[in-house]
Amino acid sequence: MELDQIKELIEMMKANDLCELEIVDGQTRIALKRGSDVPAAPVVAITSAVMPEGVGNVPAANSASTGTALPAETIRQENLLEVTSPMVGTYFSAPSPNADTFVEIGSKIEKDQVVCIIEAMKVMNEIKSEVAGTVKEILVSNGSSVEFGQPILLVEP
Amino acid sequence: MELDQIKELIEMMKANDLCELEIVDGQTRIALKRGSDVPAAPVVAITSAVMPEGVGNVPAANSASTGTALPAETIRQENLLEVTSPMVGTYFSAPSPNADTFVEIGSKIEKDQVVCIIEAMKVMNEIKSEVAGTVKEILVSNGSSVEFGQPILLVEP
Amino acid sequence: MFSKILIANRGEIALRIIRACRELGIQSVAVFSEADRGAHYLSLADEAVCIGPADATESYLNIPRIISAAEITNVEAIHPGYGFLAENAQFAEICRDCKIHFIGPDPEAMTLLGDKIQARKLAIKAKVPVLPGSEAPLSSEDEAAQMAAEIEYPVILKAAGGGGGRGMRIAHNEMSLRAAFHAAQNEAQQAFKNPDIYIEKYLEQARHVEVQILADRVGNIVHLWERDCSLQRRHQKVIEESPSPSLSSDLREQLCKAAIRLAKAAKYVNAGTVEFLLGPKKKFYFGEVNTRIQVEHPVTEMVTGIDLVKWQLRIAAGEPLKLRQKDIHTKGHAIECRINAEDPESNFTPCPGRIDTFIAPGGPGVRLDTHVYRGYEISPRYDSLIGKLIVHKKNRTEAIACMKRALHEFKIEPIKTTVSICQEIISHRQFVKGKVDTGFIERTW
Amino acid sequence: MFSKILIANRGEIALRIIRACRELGIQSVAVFSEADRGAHYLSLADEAVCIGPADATESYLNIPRIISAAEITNVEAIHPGYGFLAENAQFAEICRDCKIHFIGPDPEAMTLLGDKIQARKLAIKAKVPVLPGSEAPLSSEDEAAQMAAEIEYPVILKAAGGGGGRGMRIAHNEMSLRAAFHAAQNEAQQAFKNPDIYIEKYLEQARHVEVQILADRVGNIVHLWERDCSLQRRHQKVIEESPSPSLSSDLREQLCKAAIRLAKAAKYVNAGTVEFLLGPKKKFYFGEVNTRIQVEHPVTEMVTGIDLVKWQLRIAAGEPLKLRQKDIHTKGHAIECRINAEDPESNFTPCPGRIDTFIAPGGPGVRLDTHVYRGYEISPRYDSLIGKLIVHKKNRTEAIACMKRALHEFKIEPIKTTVSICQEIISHRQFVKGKVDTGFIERTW
Repeated sequence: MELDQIKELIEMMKANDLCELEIVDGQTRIALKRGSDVPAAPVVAITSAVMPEGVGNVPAANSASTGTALPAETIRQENLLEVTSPMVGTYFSAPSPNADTFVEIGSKIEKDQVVCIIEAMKVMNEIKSEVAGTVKEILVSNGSSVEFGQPILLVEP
Repeated sequence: MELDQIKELIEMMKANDLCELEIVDGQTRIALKRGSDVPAAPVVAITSAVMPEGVGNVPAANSASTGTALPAETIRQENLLEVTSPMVGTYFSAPSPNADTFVEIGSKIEKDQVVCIIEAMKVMNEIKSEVAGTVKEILVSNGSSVEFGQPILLVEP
Repeated sequence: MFSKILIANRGEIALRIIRACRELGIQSVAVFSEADRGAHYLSLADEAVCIGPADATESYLNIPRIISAAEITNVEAIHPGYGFLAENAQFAEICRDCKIHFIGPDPEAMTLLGDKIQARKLAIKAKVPVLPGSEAPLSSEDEAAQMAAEIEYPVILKAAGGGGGRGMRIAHNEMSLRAAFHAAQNEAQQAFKNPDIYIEKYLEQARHVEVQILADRVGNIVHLWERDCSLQRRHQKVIEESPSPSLSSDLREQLCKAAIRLAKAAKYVNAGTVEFLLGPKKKFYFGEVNTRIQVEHPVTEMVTGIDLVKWQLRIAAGEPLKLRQKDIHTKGHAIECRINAEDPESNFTPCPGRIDTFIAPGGPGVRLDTHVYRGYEISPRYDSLIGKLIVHKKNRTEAIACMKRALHEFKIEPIKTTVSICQEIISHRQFVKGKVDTGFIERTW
Repeated sequence: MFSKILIANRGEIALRIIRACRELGIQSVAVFSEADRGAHYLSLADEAVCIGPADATESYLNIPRIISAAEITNVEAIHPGYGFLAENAQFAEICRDCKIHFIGPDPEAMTLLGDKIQARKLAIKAKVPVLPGSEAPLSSEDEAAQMAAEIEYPVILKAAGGGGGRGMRIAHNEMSLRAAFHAAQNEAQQAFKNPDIYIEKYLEQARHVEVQILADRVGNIVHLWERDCSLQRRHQKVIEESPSPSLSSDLREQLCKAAIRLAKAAKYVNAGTVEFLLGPKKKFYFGEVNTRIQVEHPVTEMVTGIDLVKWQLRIAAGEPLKLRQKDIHTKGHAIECRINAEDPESNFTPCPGRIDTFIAPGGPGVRLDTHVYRGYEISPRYDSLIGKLIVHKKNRTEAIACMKRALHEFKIEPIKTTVSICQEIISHRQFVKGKVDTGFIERTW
């Protein structure tokens, strides 16, 4: 399925006042939803079957054991950006036990600023933010485990 | 599935004031929804999922062995009525080998008129039509096996 | 051997028989009602014939329609499975009249053993222990009360016309006996078209242990040891296992030999099951004979390595049994859980509907006999059994561990099933110790 | 025994290990890449940790990430499965350094046997027959040509750094040998980061027969008899069986004893497989040792009744082998078909995609090891193996009949699978006669 075709489908939806459209063809799945639910701009969801169906409510697998937050599958507040863990390991909010934390809620951070340390195989890895903005939420507590891709901070750009 | 076909479907929806449409055909699935979740207009669902899904193209089971016609799953000519077999057995088109057949193409039949014999367990069962009209097609050949519910005649009312 | 047979049944047992036919190179004809049209297992038979509408009396229970289907497909034999016409001696007789082999015992043996009072008499004659009770149908309430006083309460009223738990009433005193008498008669009439009932001493805390036998036409007969089916709910088996965890090897031998004596006395041919009750004092008593393949036959297949359905076919085709008793041993331990479309949280009400998620367990030690799959629509019209999960391992402890993990893997949605209750039972201390009786489930859940 | 382990693998073998853990009461941690998120088998582990993106070098092949996951989940041991890091001695060493048990042999044995030239030397030392060939890496094309002239064509060039069919080149004359030499070196370098290659006499129409062994830390070692894996396509096994239909009982004993000698010489611990080639004159020659669980291990489990993965866990935890050689017998016959998401009609190109219909075979004699189900999305990134269908029956004839009917029942759509080609092979006259060799599939299809 080409982008052009999707564009055309959307045009067709608009022109004909369709509010939902779903096409499954072999491995391709296109689901479009328009109007009503959301004001203004059409919400376009293009999925290529991220979750195998039939597994429906298997959570994002049981997630790392040690009481960490679940990977943010739920919808976060709009417009907030996530800083995610690039590796599996243990999260530390400060460079040493008695030092100040790298960031706290309200901190303004720059791109490439170190925001935490993830220890993996005895190596302390400084994790740099890929976004800039104000820290709105810290999702992981000091010393807890994180898995690959797990959100650590929410940042308002 | 081509875009053109989808377009045509949408046109059909509009013309007929359909608000939802879902088509499953083998691996292809198309689901369309139109207008807000409007009440008013009648909700019409067109499904071609006669079979339990996941079994896709299992035929109407392998049907009776002996070379009989398949049970009419396919859409017959519009407006024709079916006379179906009320039992499993062997179809005879005439009361005895040398007698005239009960009906032929073009015969006008009345309700409760005997249209054939089905032999089951050595018993000759006279089968009466539940409809009246003109015989347009005889779907089973003399001496062949029929299963329960199998169409025998097509009748134009 | 037959070249083509018809299967007068549906669901998992129809599929089980289709599988045996395929492996033996026999063509199979499946019959189906309109409610079962399109089911995958039908496409696995060589032919499939629609015999009637969903109502079983007009399809799976309708003898003329089934015989007619057998005639148009030109089969040599009919396998009745279990339930429906499987224990109907008249059906077996009609098959014989039509020169179609009935895959089961002769109608004479079915009639004899189908009358539970006659079967009781036969057991006595064959020196198989029976519980104290009546030797003829009860003629009146008063006679029942008199018998009960003799054999002492509690007592059980049973229908002469059929078994499987239907028409049974337990009475702990004369008042409840008198109250139950006519109800039992009516139930017997309704279920079996025969109002005759009889009385027996009721054994509390008994185990249900049954012996599988195979007999051929030329006088060879063997047993395939026992199954323990003590886990029941309303006289319906829930979990079965083999060997029984509660038999000494001496008692086991006695039980199996008693089963053989009885089967010989009945001139029994083909596969059959002799049911016994095992009292708390390790004494056993004759229950009834099931003249067909049992739902729980796979546990015996797993521990003995013998395919029972294949032997049913061979025996019906006139082949002599090649199995010798001394070569039949049980190896390891097998357990079966019946997976029913029922809601255990809502008094086991049937839970028909479409299966939207179906992820089956597998791996070492696991056998699954089921005709369902994702997309299958469970009809409210028939039995709620949708599958049988069987495990086979070196010993009972490993079998329990394997069953636990297999049940854990099983995912069937959105309908409710007995997977959850089976998980609870299998993990229960009493079950693990092997110390349960036929009242265990009702007392515990 | 361990209380918690991590499984450094994915798909069916990860599920196989989860199952063994569950039955033994060991907690299991599954790791997964983003491509496998949401797969049902992950929910069957006690924990699941995402370790990286879909690319295996950043997830399943990434040692620091896996060790890190092991550390945060606090496991005592890692099971590597097969493929990925399973034969990576460095990984085993890092595990040891991190005080995590590696469920497999010691890194020393892995290093020794991983170098195919060293393994060859060891075999000679242990009096295990080898094919004529070089005893050190080939230094030049000329040396190769000289060796080839000595041992006579056809010859095969093999990579020293690894086995499993990669980097192999067959030459029927000097020209083709010279043409193949540098290509083989390059391929060896690419596949195993080691350009060393060696030469051996090439055996045409050979059978592939391998012996399963189990060895504990205190010197007990047993074999679990052989598997015949002659049905291959491009050196990849397609169908395996046990016992081998082409061994006399004498040859079988010799083969198994040779495997034990070699394993002892390598100070081998845990489960391993010694591969042999069986020539047309019923002489056997050492091939290589696989220092891990094999894909085809279930056929051995079925005929011996021994759970190999459970023994891997017990041995790694330091338990002594309780199996005695004299008690290990094979019973009946087992066959495994590998079900790959590949299109046999289009040169076996991988066929990834979503499974919309999945109806699995079952019933007596059938074992299915698979992690897929209706709705599962097969990733193009990993192995195309989606399941293993195993049957176990009294004898080879019945096992073939059972496999035929099981394959017939298997319905996987819309992706293409090897079910169809397995059906053809299993029905082929040559296979039924047990007369196939490693070139059979390529000559026939």
